[in-house]
Amino acid sequence: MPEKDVERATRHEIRMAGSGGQGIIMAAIVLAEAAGVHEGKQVSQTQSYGPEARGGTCKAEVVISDEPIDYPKVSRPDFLLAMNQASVNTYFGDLKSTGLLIVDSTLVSKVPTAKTVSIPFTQIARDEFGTDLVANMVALGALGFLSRDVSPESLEEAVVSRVPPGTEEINLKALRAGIKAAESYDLKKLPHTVGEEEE
Amino acid sequence: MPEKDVERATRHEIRMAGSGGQGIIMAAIVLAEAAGVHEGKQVSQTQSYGPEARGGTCKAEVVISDEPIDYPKVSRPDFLLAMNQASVNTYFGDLKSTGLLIVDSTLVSKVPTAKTVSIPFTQIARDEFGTDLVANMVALGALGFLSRDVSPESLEEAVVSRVPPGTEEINLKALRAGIKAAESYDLKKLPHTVGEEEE
Amino acid sequence: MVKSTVTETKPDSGESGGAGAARKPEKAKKSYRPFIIQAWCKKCGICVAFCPKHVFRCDDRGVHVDKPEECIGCRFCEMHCPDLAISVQERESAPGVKAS
Amino acid sequence: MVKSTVTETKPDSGESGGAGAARKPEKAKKSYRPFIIQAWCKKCGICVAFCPKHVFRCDDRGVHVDKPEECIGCRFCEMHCPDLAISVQERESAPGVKAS
Amino acid sequence: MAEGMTGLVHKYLRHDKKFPHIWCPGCGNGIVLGSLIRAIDRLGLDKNKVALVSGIGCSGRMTTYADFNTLHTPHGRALTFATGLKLSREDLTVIVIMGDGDATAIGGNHYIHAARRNVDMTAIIVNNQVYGMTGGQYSPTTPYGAMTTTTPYGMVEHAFDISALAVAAEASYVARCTVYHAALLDQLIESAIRRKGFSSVEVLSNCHIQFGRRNRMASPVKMLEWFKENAVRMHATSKMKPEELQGKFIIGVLADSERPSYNDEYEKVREKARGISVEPKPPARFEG
Amino acid sequence: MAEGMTGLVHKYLRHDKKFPHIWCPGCGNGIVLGSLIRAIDRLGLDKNKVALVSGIGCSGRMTTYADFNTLHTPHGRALTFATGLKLSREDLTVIVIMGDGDATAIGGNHYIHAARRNVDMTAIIVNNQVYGMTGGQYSPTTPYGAMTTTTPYGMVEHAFDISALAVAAEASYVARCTVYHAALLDQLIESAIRRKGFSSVEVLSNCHIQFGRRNRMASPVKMLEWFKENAVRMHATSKMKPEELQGKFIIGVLADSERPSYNDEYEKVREKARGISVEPKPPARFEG
Amino acid sequence: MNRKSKDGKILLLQGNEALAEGALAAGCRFFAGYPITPASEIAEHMAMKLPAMGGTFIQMEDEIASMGAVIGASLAGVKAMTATSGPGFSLMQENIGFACMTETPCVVVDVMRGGPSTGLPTLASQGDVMQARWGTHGDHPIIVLAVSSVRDCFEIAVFAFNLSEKYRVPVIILSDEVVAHTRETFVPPSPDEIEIFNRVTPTVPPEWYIPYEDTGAGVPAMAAFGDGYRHHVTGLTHDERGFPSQRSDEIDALMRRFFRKITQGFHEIQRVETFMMDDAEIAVIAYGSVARSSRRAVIDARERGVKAGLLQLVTLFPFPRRHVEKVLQQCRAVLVPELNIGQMSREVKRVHRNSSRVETLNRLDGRLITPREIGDCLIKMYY
Amino acid sequence: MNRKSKDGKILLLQGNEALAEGALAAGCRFFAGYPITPASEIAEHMAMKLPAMGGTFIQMEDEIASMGAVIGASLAGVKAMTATSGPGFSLMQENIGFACMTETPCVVVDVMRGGPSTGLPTLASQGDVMQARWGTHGDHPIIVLAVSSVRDCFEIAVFAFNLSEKYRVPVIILSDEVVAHTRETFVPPSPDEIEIFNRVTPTVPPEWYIPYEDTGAGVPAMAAFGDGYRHHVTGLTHDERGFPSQRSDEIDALMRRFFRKITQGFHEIQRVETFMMDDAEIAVIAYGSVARSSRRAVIDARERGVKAGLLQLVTLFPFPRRHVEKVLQQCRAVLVPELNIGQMSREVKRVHRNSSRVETLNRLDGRLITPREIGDCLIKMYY
Ligand SMILES: Cc1ncc(C[n+]2csc(CCOP(=O)(O)OP(=O)(O)O)c2C)c(N)n1
Ligand SMILES: Cc1ncc(C[n+]2csc(CCOP(=O)(O)OP(=O)(O)O)c2C)c(N)n1
Ligand code: SF4
Ligand code: SF4
Ligand code: SF4
Ligand code: SF4
Ligand code: SF4
Ligand code: SF4
Ligand SMILES: [Mg+2]
Ligand SMILES: [Mg+2]
Repeated sequence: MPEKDVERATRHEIRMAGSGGQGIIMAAIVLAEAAGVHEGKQVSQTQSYGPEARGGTCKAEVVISDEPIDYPKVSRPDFLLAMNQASVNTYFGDLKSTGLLIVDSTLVSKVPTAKTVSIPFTQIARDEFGTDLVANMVALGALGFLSRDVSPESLEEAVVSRVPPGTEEINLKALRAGIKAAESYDLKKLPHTVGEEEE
Repeated sequence: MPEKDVERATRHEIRMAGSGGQGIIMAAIVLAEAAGVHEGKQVSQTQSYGPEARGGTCKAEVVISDEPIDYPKVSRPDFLLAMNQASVNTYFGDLKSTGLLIVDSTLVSKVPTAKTVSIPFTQIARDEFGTDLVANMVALGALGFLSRDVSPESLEEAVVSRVPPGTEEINLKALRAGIKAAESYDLKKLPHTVGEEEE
Repeated sequence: MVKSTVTETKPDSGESGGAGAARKPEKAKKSYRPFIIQAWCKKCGICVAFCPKHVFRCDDRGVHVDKPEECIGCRFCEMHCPDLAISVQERESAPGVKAS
Repeated sequence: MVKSTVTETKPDSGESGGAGAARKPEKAKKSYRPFIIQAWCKKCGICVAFCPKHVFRCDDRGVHVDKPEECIGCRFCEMHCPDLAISVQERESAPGVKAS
Repeated sequence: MAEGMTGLVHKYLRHDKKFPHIWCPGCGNGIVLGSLIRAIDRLGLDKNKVALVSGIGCSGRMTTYADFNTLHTPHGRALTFATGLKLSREDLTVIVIMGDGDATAIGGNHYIHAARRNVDMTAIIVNNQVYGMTGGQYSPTTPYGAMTTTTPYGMVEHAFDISALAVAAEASYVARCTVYHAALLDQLIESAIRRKGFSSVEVLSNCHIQFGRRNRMASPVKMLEWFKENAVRMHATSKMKPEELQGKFIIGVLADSERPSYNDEYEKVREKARGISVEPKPPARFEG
Repeated sequence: MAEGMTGLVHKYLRHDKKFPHIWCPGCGNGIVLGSLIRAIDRLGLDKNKVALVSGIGCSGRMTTYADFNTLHTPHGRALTFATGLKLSREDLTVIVIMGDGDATAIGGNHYIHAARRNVDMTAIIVNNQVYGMTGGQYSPTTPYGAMTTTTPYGMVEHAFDISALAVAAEASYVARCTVYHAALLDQLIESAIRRKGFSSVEVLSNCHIQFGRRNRMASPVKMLEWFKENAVRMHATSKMKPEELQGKFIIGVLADSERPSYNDEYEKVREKARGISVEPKPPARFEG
Repeated sequence: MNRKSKDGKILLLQGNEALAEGALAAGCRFFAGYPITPASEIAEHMAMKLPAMGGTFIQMEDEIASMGAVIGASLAGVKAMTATSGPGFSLMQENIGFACMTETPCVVVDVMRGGPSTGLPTLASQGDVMQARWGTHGDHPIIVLAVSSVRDCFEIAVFAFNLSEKYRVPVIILSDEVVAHTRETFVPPSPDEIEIFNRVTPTVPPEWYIPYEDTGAGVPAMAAFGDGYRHHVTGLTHDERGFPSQRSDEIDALMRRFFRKITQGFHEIQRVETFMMDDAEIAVIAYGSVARSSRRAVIDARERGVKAGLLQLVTLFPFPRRHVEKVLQQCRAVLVPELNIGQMSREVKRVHRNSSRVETLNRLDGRLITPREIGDCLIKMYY
Repeated sequence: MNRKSKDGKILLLQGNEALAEGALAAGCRFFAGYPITPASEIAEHMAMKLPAMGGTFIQMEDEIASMGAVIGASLAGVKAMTATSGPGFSLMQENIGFACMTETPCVVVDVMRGGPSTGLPTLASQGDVMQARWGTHGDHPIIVLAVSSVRDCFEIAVFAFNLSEKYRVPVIILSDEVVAHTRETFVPPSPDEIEIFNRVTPTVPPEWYIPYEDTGAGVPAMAAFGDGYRHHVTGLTHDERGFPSQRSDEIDALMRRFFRKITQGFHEIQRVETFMMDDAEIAVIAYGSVARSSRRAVIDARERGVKAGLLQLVTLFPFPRRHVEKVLQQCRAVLVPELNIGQMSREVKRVHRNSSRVETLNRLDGRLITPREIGDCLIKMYY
């Protein structure tokens, strides 16, 4: 059932999901800031979380558009960034038929579509920076690059303005690592849609 | 401006007024209990007082009727018992043209109509019982007698059931003193109405 | 209706103004007397009961300054009149204040 | 994004169970070992840090009972596991409880 | 003008409009009002810079009469309004009058928090040990065993020691007095207002009408004598045994210390804020 | 069943439905829950006769997990609900879990009144010195100087000593502990429940997420060590100078006395009422 | 109590006392309250009567605490009530919402006085009508009843408890200063004349008990704490078992059941009284003390040839729409006199479809509207 | 604050932050509050920003205290605000009534979440609409505004303070979880672009000052405590000088002035926004976050050939009757989608005269109504 009402040319919908504490919301804010403040686009960024103080599921969304945004939430994402398996399972169904699934392959083993970019964000964070905590920035780099909604420069500026003072460097490096990982991915090799219609 | 709406044959309206602390409300309750509980009539008893904790003006009303009482307040009293001058001044205007004014002549010096029963309730209380505090019972005795709504027996029973234990005797005596004082009054000698129409 | 009777008790001699009184009776030289604003007095009986010199008297008509000459200026009455109706003054009388 | 790093400190030797511990290490005769309900453990590190005998170890896959034989049965871990995931048992193993 | 109380009355009361007041004959509230006026006069405060705040209850009516900036707030909330006033207008001397129910039943929380926060103001609690205005129900300070309209079989709860709560909450200044000890009361109120930070003066006051009448003290005189006979000065208590202090009113200064008021502390925050740049806060937000 | 905690968990928790719990990894609330269960088990109480009441906050979620009669009330009001429960059903053992904000900010008044009234119940205050659930705002127990989301320039108010308030309000039993001292906590909770009348156990608990993270104690271990290092046993304080006690947590039993509980007192009222005839009350009624 | 005559029959009671007596007759055994004019006599009467009946009276530290204690008592299986006036009623709102969410039976009396704020403590008003319906946050159905006489006070108190127990919903009784403080004679019914409904308790074994099960009537059985049915009660949205839930389907079902159970009971819940309505061409719609003035006004108007009638609303909410619509259809003009700026008249206008004229008559000064004021309006509207 | 881009223009703000910024821009210099989801960020933002501006932030012991402190600050002449969600809003009601009675300007933000009771703390709702109007006891007019976006949050905050100062009435801003937590870009206007209204203060000498004088506009001049105009402020009904009064004429005049001053300002106070209404045959009436879904639904419906339009209510109370009536006359069907059981739709029905069909669409599960849900209704209603 295609949702005509939110499929507008200029409107991009991005959903990011994972478990609480993975820094999903921060990544979404940085993306929104990059697109909205540094690229001057219209953005709206929302989130939801369970009652768990920590460790529950967490979802953050960004809508990016050239026109004023009315409905601020994401209903049919163009991009779904899933930072764990539960997120893939819960949200894959909403993905637009032309959308792209991006997963943290460190924590996601099963993907329901061939149109998936699998990058081990957490592993990269661990290996390159010695902490899981910057996996969100690695993922953001990849997502930002693949979405083409924001330039790397805007992303970097947004990172600098949003992370706690003193942590700019490591976060920037993580971001760049994510961009690099995504660059190496050849999108053209992926199917055109996520659904079964194409088979 | 005669208020037709509350002038019903079976409905008697009685207003008692004085200053806070004179026991006006207690007297009204005893009257209502005598008429309602002991004579089986329909009664409604209401009161109002100012914000003063003590010493302000105080007003209590009793409606006695053979039929169920709808409007519970007094608007055109048949009897106005005024325990001080201020009460006469404030409430005399409401008195029904055929009504009767009863005043405590100890504290009221000016009366606006010849149709007045003046009895020194407070003085009687002081002289015969050594305290002003039973003036209310003296007044109630007179009012009850003059209103013809209740028998002395009913009044006495009501007094006994409402005053604090141990004070029954003095209160009953005061009541009787009031009845006696009223008995000596010849109502026939008074004008038929309180207003000027009759002049 | 009688509820209970107000019992008035003997005045408090000495310790005027209560413990820690700020103003002890002043020098004997000066003379004092209390004035009552009758319109405000509610006849509570506090001044009558506690004046160490029994300056006040209560009768049917209200509370009066009965023995002004006895007043030692301790100001207990002034400080305890709940209706702020008493003023203790140093001269024999004061203009503008209605003495009882 | 890095906010701050969790510093884990040396375990608390001695004073197991904190001041006024109810159950001091029990008679040497008996043997003890802790079991972790892995499904409940949230890897907070409390047992690892405070076990006086360093029985627990933390690695990538989680927290494990590393040196069960060292356990003296002080029950500090059991009493302080915020997820009620640890049971210290007297026998070598207990049926029905998944040991790590 | 005439000297003595009459002079002060003319200076500080809206007496022309509102006197005689609505309190019962002999009510202790009037004695407290007199003390308060004398204390303010001794302090030489500008009437325009005094704010008198009260709650609901007989004592709450005090604000009607006194010629200051006066505020008669909902039952129990006087201290919260006063906090807003004082934090917004440092130049005001803020004095808060409350009844015992007002301050310790419905308003008990505001009382301990005001003490803890140490906002610069003075609370005067007219403790008549009963709900006067609503007709004599028990209050958290009604003595054990007392008769009230809601304890027809005698009070079974234990009374708060109001001032002990203030001490536990670390008020800067805590004092207790009775209306019998009016001269002392003048002094205590004066010191309380002088003390920076939160100060509290509890005054045992006679409500012979709603409390006394039901407890064998039907006249103001009887109640004042009760206060006189049962008051013990703070400095005398050290020599007394706990049993001897049973049922006594300890009067005088119970706590007095200097610590920075909330106002002073917050001024430091303002300075700090002007000087530093603040980090963005973590975005995590939970239910609650 | 398995022995140790696992056995108790099976006996007392609705673990099958609700575990693992929603608290953060390492949260002290879990430690308190463990202690509570052990204490109840030692007391041998019938689960059907235990009512566990909580307010809103992280600690408030404890009622979800424990297999008793459980009641999760509005923020700050747990003790009022518990009062109604206990007075209506004497046979229930009523235990009330509250957060520091719950018990001493919005619920401060109910806390001191419950103590004063001495209704037979046990209050356990999980004092993590912050509003955990709402994201780390300061609470009345946040230490002076601490950083929270509503004190971006550092806390300027002074913290309540919760237990001192309970003592001032004359609670029958008052104790303090920390989650580090879990074995002691077991004992204190057990004694508190045993004590007739109102008992209060304050537990310093780690919220490393909302409090620790902003105050250089970002892990549960760091916070537990803070408790360990700064706790002083009550019996040791007499030998210490006030300066030495600065910033320390005094743990142990702070007050313990026997006086009739409200329930017992009210039973006497019932007996009295059955025996006597009551006078009509005076009709006077005023505004208020 | 020596209010009784020797034959033990007729009592002279204030509205407040009658309300307390009604509550006791309905089985109320717990009262928690905080004094306030003009409601205090209810507490005082309960303080006097409850102990000998084995019940409990407690004066709490404020109205919030009172409402909390009442809910606690009800959860323990005891019928419970509190009474207050406007300022206290405002404070109770949060906990009233808890009772709605947890479906805890309880009765709250608001004896209205002039507002807003401290207002006019000793004078009458009907200013809290809409607050009684909408005072707490979030959506919730609630039952609001109005009393107009001493007899009403007794009977409606019983009715309120019955509805509360039957539908597991807080019931608000709105009284006012006039009704509260008017003394009238009253012959109390004997216990067997009073119909009493007690909440349905579970009959299944504890393991099978589903505390918020959706039954046909929409009202789940309610186990008391301590009776062996250990369950969880929370102010959070919850599933059928009572545990917190954020699931869309579960929340929606819960919320809609709240409304459904009341809607299904409309017939029983919505009580009105009609007076001289048979051939009425003009009607007064009134409640509370104003209904008494209205009754008199209708009699007087009839004497002057005006075909007037009265629809007295006993149930204010759920708004007795059917009854009002019928009157609006029958009459060419309707007058809604109230001691407020026009609160129930808003509801009347909401359901009215231009078939008749709706006029209001409002007093805000604490005084009862007189029969004459209403009569004058009726005459003006009639001719 | 490093939310700004280098040119200092565009900000990415949450609704809550924008609301706080708007308040600061309007001149708010005092905030007292108590944390609660989903309103806490307003307090946190104020805690960060106020001190450097010479203002004061204080976290009080509860919402009652917060509201009290806000009124106290306003009486001291400082513009003041608080922010909360349903449970706290319920607790504030008594003091809000005090602000009504004493005509003390202040702004109260209620960020709505699911209710009743603790309800659904992290999810959205519009369940407090009627409470905002009727939550405190006694009769009182009040102004209630709704926000739907970050830009709104800023602008309506300014509007709210202006109305509050001008009419001396508390103004309620209703936000909801979606609006509160959505981040959007926003270009803050420069100070000279913002129109600000400050309360009128007395110009007469103190002896002549009559604090509650009935002026033409019905709004008396307001002196701050400490400015030499010693006067009395009470929650009791009072005379023109502010002293307690029980006089019928004085109370009546006071109460009617309260309503009159607002009625006279209807034109300015009642703000709505219309979207594609010119030729609309079917309309959505919505507010808050639902208005955003509605706007999208209207666009989509137009694409499907449905002549739909949107009336977005910014002012909920005083109910913008004129505007709604116009829409009801113009359109043959009107849909009122809401995150409650139907609260504003009651108001729409109240003023509607059978000229068109009024339908409702209600969600109670904490989820925002989607454009699609609204669109489906529109299509169904249209054909
Ligand atoms: C919220 C609220 N609850 C209750 C009341 C009724 N009320 C007015 S004054 C008062 C108590 C009076 O006692 P106290 O505070 O001791 O003052 P006092 O009259 O004894 O001076 C009460 C309960 C109210 N006005 N507002
Ligand atoms: C009336 C009301 N105000 C505010 C809140 C929001 N709230 C929920 S929990 C909480 C405080 C939590 O702090 P605490 O009581 O210390 O519990 P913790 O989460 O730290 O265990 C607050 C303010 C609420 N739910 N209800
Ligand atoms: S103390 Fe004052 S009020 Fe009382 S009797 Fe003396 S003068 Fe009158
Ligand atoms: S000042 Fe004079 S009159 Fe007053 S108490 Fe002292 S001695 Fe008596
Ligand atoms: S204490 Fe418990 S939760 Fe923490 S690491 Fe050890 S087993 Fe896991
Ligand atoms: S019980 Fe054994 S494993 Fe646990 S803390 Fe003690 S020694 Fe370590
Ligand atoms: S009721 Fe008591 S406190 Fe109130 S005025 Fe009378 S004596 Fe004073
Ligand atoms: S926020 Fe703090 S108190 Fe709440 S669960 Fe997490 S650690 Fe525990
Ligand atoms: Mg009192
Ligand atoms: Mg906490």
